[in-house]
Amino acid sequence: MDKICYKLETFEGPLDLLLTLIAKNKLDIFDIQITELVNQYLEQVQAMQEQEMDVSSEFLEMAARLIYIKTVSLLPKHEEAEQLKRELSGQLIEYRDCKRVAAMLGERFSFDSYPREPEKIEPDRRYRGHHTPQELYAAYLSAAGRGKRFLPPPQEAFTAIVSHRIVSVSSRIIFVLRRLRQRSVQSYTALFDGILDHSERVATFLAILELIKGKRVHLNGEQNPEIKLINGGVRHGD
Amino acid sequence: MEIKKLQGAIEAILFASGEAVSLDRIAEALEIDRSTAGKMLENLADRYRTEHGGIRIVRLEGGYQMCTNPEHAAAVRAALEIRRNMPLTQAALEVLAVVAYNQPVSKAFVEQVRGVDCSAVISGLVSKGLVEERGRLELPGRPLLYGTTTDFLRCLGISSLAELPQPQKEQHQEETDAEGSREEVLQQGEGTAE
Amino acid sequence: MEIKKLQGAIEAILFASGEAVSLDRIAEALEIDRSTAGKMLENLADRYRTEHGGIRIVRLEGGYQMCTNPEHAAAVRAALEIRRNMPLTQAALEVLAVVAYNQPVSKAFVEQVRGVDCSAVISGLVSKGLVEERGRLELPGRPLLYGTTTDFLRCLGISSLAELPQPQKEQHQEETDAEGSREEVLQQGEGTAE
Repeated sequence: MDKICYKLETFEGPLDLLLTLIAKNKLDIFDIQITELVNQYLEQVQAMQEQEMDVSSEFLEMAARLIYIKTVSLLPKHEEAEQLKRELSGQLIEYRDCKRVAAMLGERFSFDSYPREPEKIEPDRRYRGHHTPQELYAAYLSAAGRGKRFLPPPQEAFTAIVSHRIVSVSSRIIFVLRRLRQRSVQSYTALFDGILDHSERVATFLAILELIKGKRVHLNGEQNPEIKLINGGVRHGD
Repeated sequence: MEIKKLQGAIEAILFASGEAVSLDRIAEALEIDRSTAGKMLENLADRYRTEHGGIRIVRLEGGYQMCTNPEHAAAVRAALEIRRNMPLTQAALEVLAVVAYNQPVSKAFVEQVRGVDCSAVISGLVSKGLVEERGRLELPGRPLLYGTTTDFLRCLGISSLAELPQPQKEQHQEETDAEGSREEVLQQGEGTAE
Repeated sequence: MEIKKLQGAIEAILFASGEAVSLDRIAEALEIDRSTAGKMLENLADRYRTEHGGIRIVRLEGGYQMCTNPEHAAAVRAALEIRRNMPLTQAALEVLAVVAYNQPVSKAFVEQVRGVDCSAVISGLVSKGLVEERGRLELPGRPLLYGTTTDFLRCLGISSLAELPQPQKEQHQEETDAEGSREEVLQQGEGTAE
């Protein structure tokens, strides 16, 4: 059983499996008998699945493709089926060639000769050539022209990065503590009043979580809970 | 004497460079003409080959590189504690084949030929130094293009892509032989399916 | 014959190593005793010395090392530095132009103008001494800024950047439109840095 598992795994993909099936059944690669092929292909995939092998999505995709070709072959006019079969044949022939070449490369390939690292000579790479300012200008126009084909991002895209405000959680911890020191019990949502900035809202929320974790504030209630300062908000252990 | 000195200089250049050095560069550095340099390099390479020493000079894409004689691979690995490179997998060889004969190619092209995802195999080949990036396709998404390296040529023992083995056209006999060995496997596989 | 093979193996080991290899390590890898290995190495080093070739074997504290024969140092330097004579590629010229006309600029800016990755080209220009780093932009990721060098001025035969041909308005109205917005952006970017 193990041995079979191991051997089944050797298919490089759906095309490899199909080539094997075609060779085994002595089918004509240029005129594939699709019905025959579909059944055997599905049996193989099923066998792989039964052995809990990792059947990659490509195998299933090919199964769907084969079934589709079989289906359209049943139609009275099957030009589409012929077309699809030709495409599959082409792909199989190409892959067969690829495998043959791979085998040839494999026979000759060897890692037995080792090069060496370049000797550490720091070459003087300073440029000694000369160019005219006009040459440079022409290059500039050419570069700018090329860039236009890939439209530059709109200015807003850039300013967002530049103006993007990142509010730190620690600054919001100070904010919350300060508010609570003014009035030690208040409504939770009130802490968010007037904050429109997304980053600031998130930071405030994280700050409250931090304070709860540090047992410096207490939150109580379901809808809009009350937030209460514990022990004057002093950090645990301070 | 003069020739002896030039030969020494060529050896020194190849040795110090480590990588392949183009004939032009050697000729220019030694202030000799290209064809003289070429002849000297071929003579030198021949001498190294017949001497059966530890070093070889190989010709790669218009340049020359010094590397160790493969006969001594085991000794080199033992002394330098280099792990023996695992032979390339079938998947790696297939990807190499597609890249070598169609370069520069995008990953999508390789995957189309093989019918499976090849990302991991390609990045493995890149990290082994057998395949390298070759710019991008001017298409939406600007996919990377790949080609083979001079290390690839060296490992294959050829000097240029023109020397790649040419696949023979339509030899049905051979094909069925090669494919035949799989049949057994398949029959076993089917057995379990039932 | 056996000796010839061992010598070849030693050459291969020294060649591939790059650094000095200890006698113990060589002896162990070749499965010969230390004193035999030592004698063989001395013989080999002598042979290399009398041959006046490009390579030498020197004895160092850590063991033995192959290095270039200092007699050929000039040739080696000439060959490995010859790259400097290669004229700038179109890509290099374009990047240089974008940097020259907009400096200081970030790599991202150059890439935005050219629409392609420019990392390799920029570092090539830096190593050629035509472009240099000019601090960083105070933006997320703190991108490096680049500007041109005095070598750049010499290369163009001008004494200041003001001598560069100025883009003429009427000729490329569209271009200035596209360019204009980018320049503004950059200025804004820099504005926030201060």
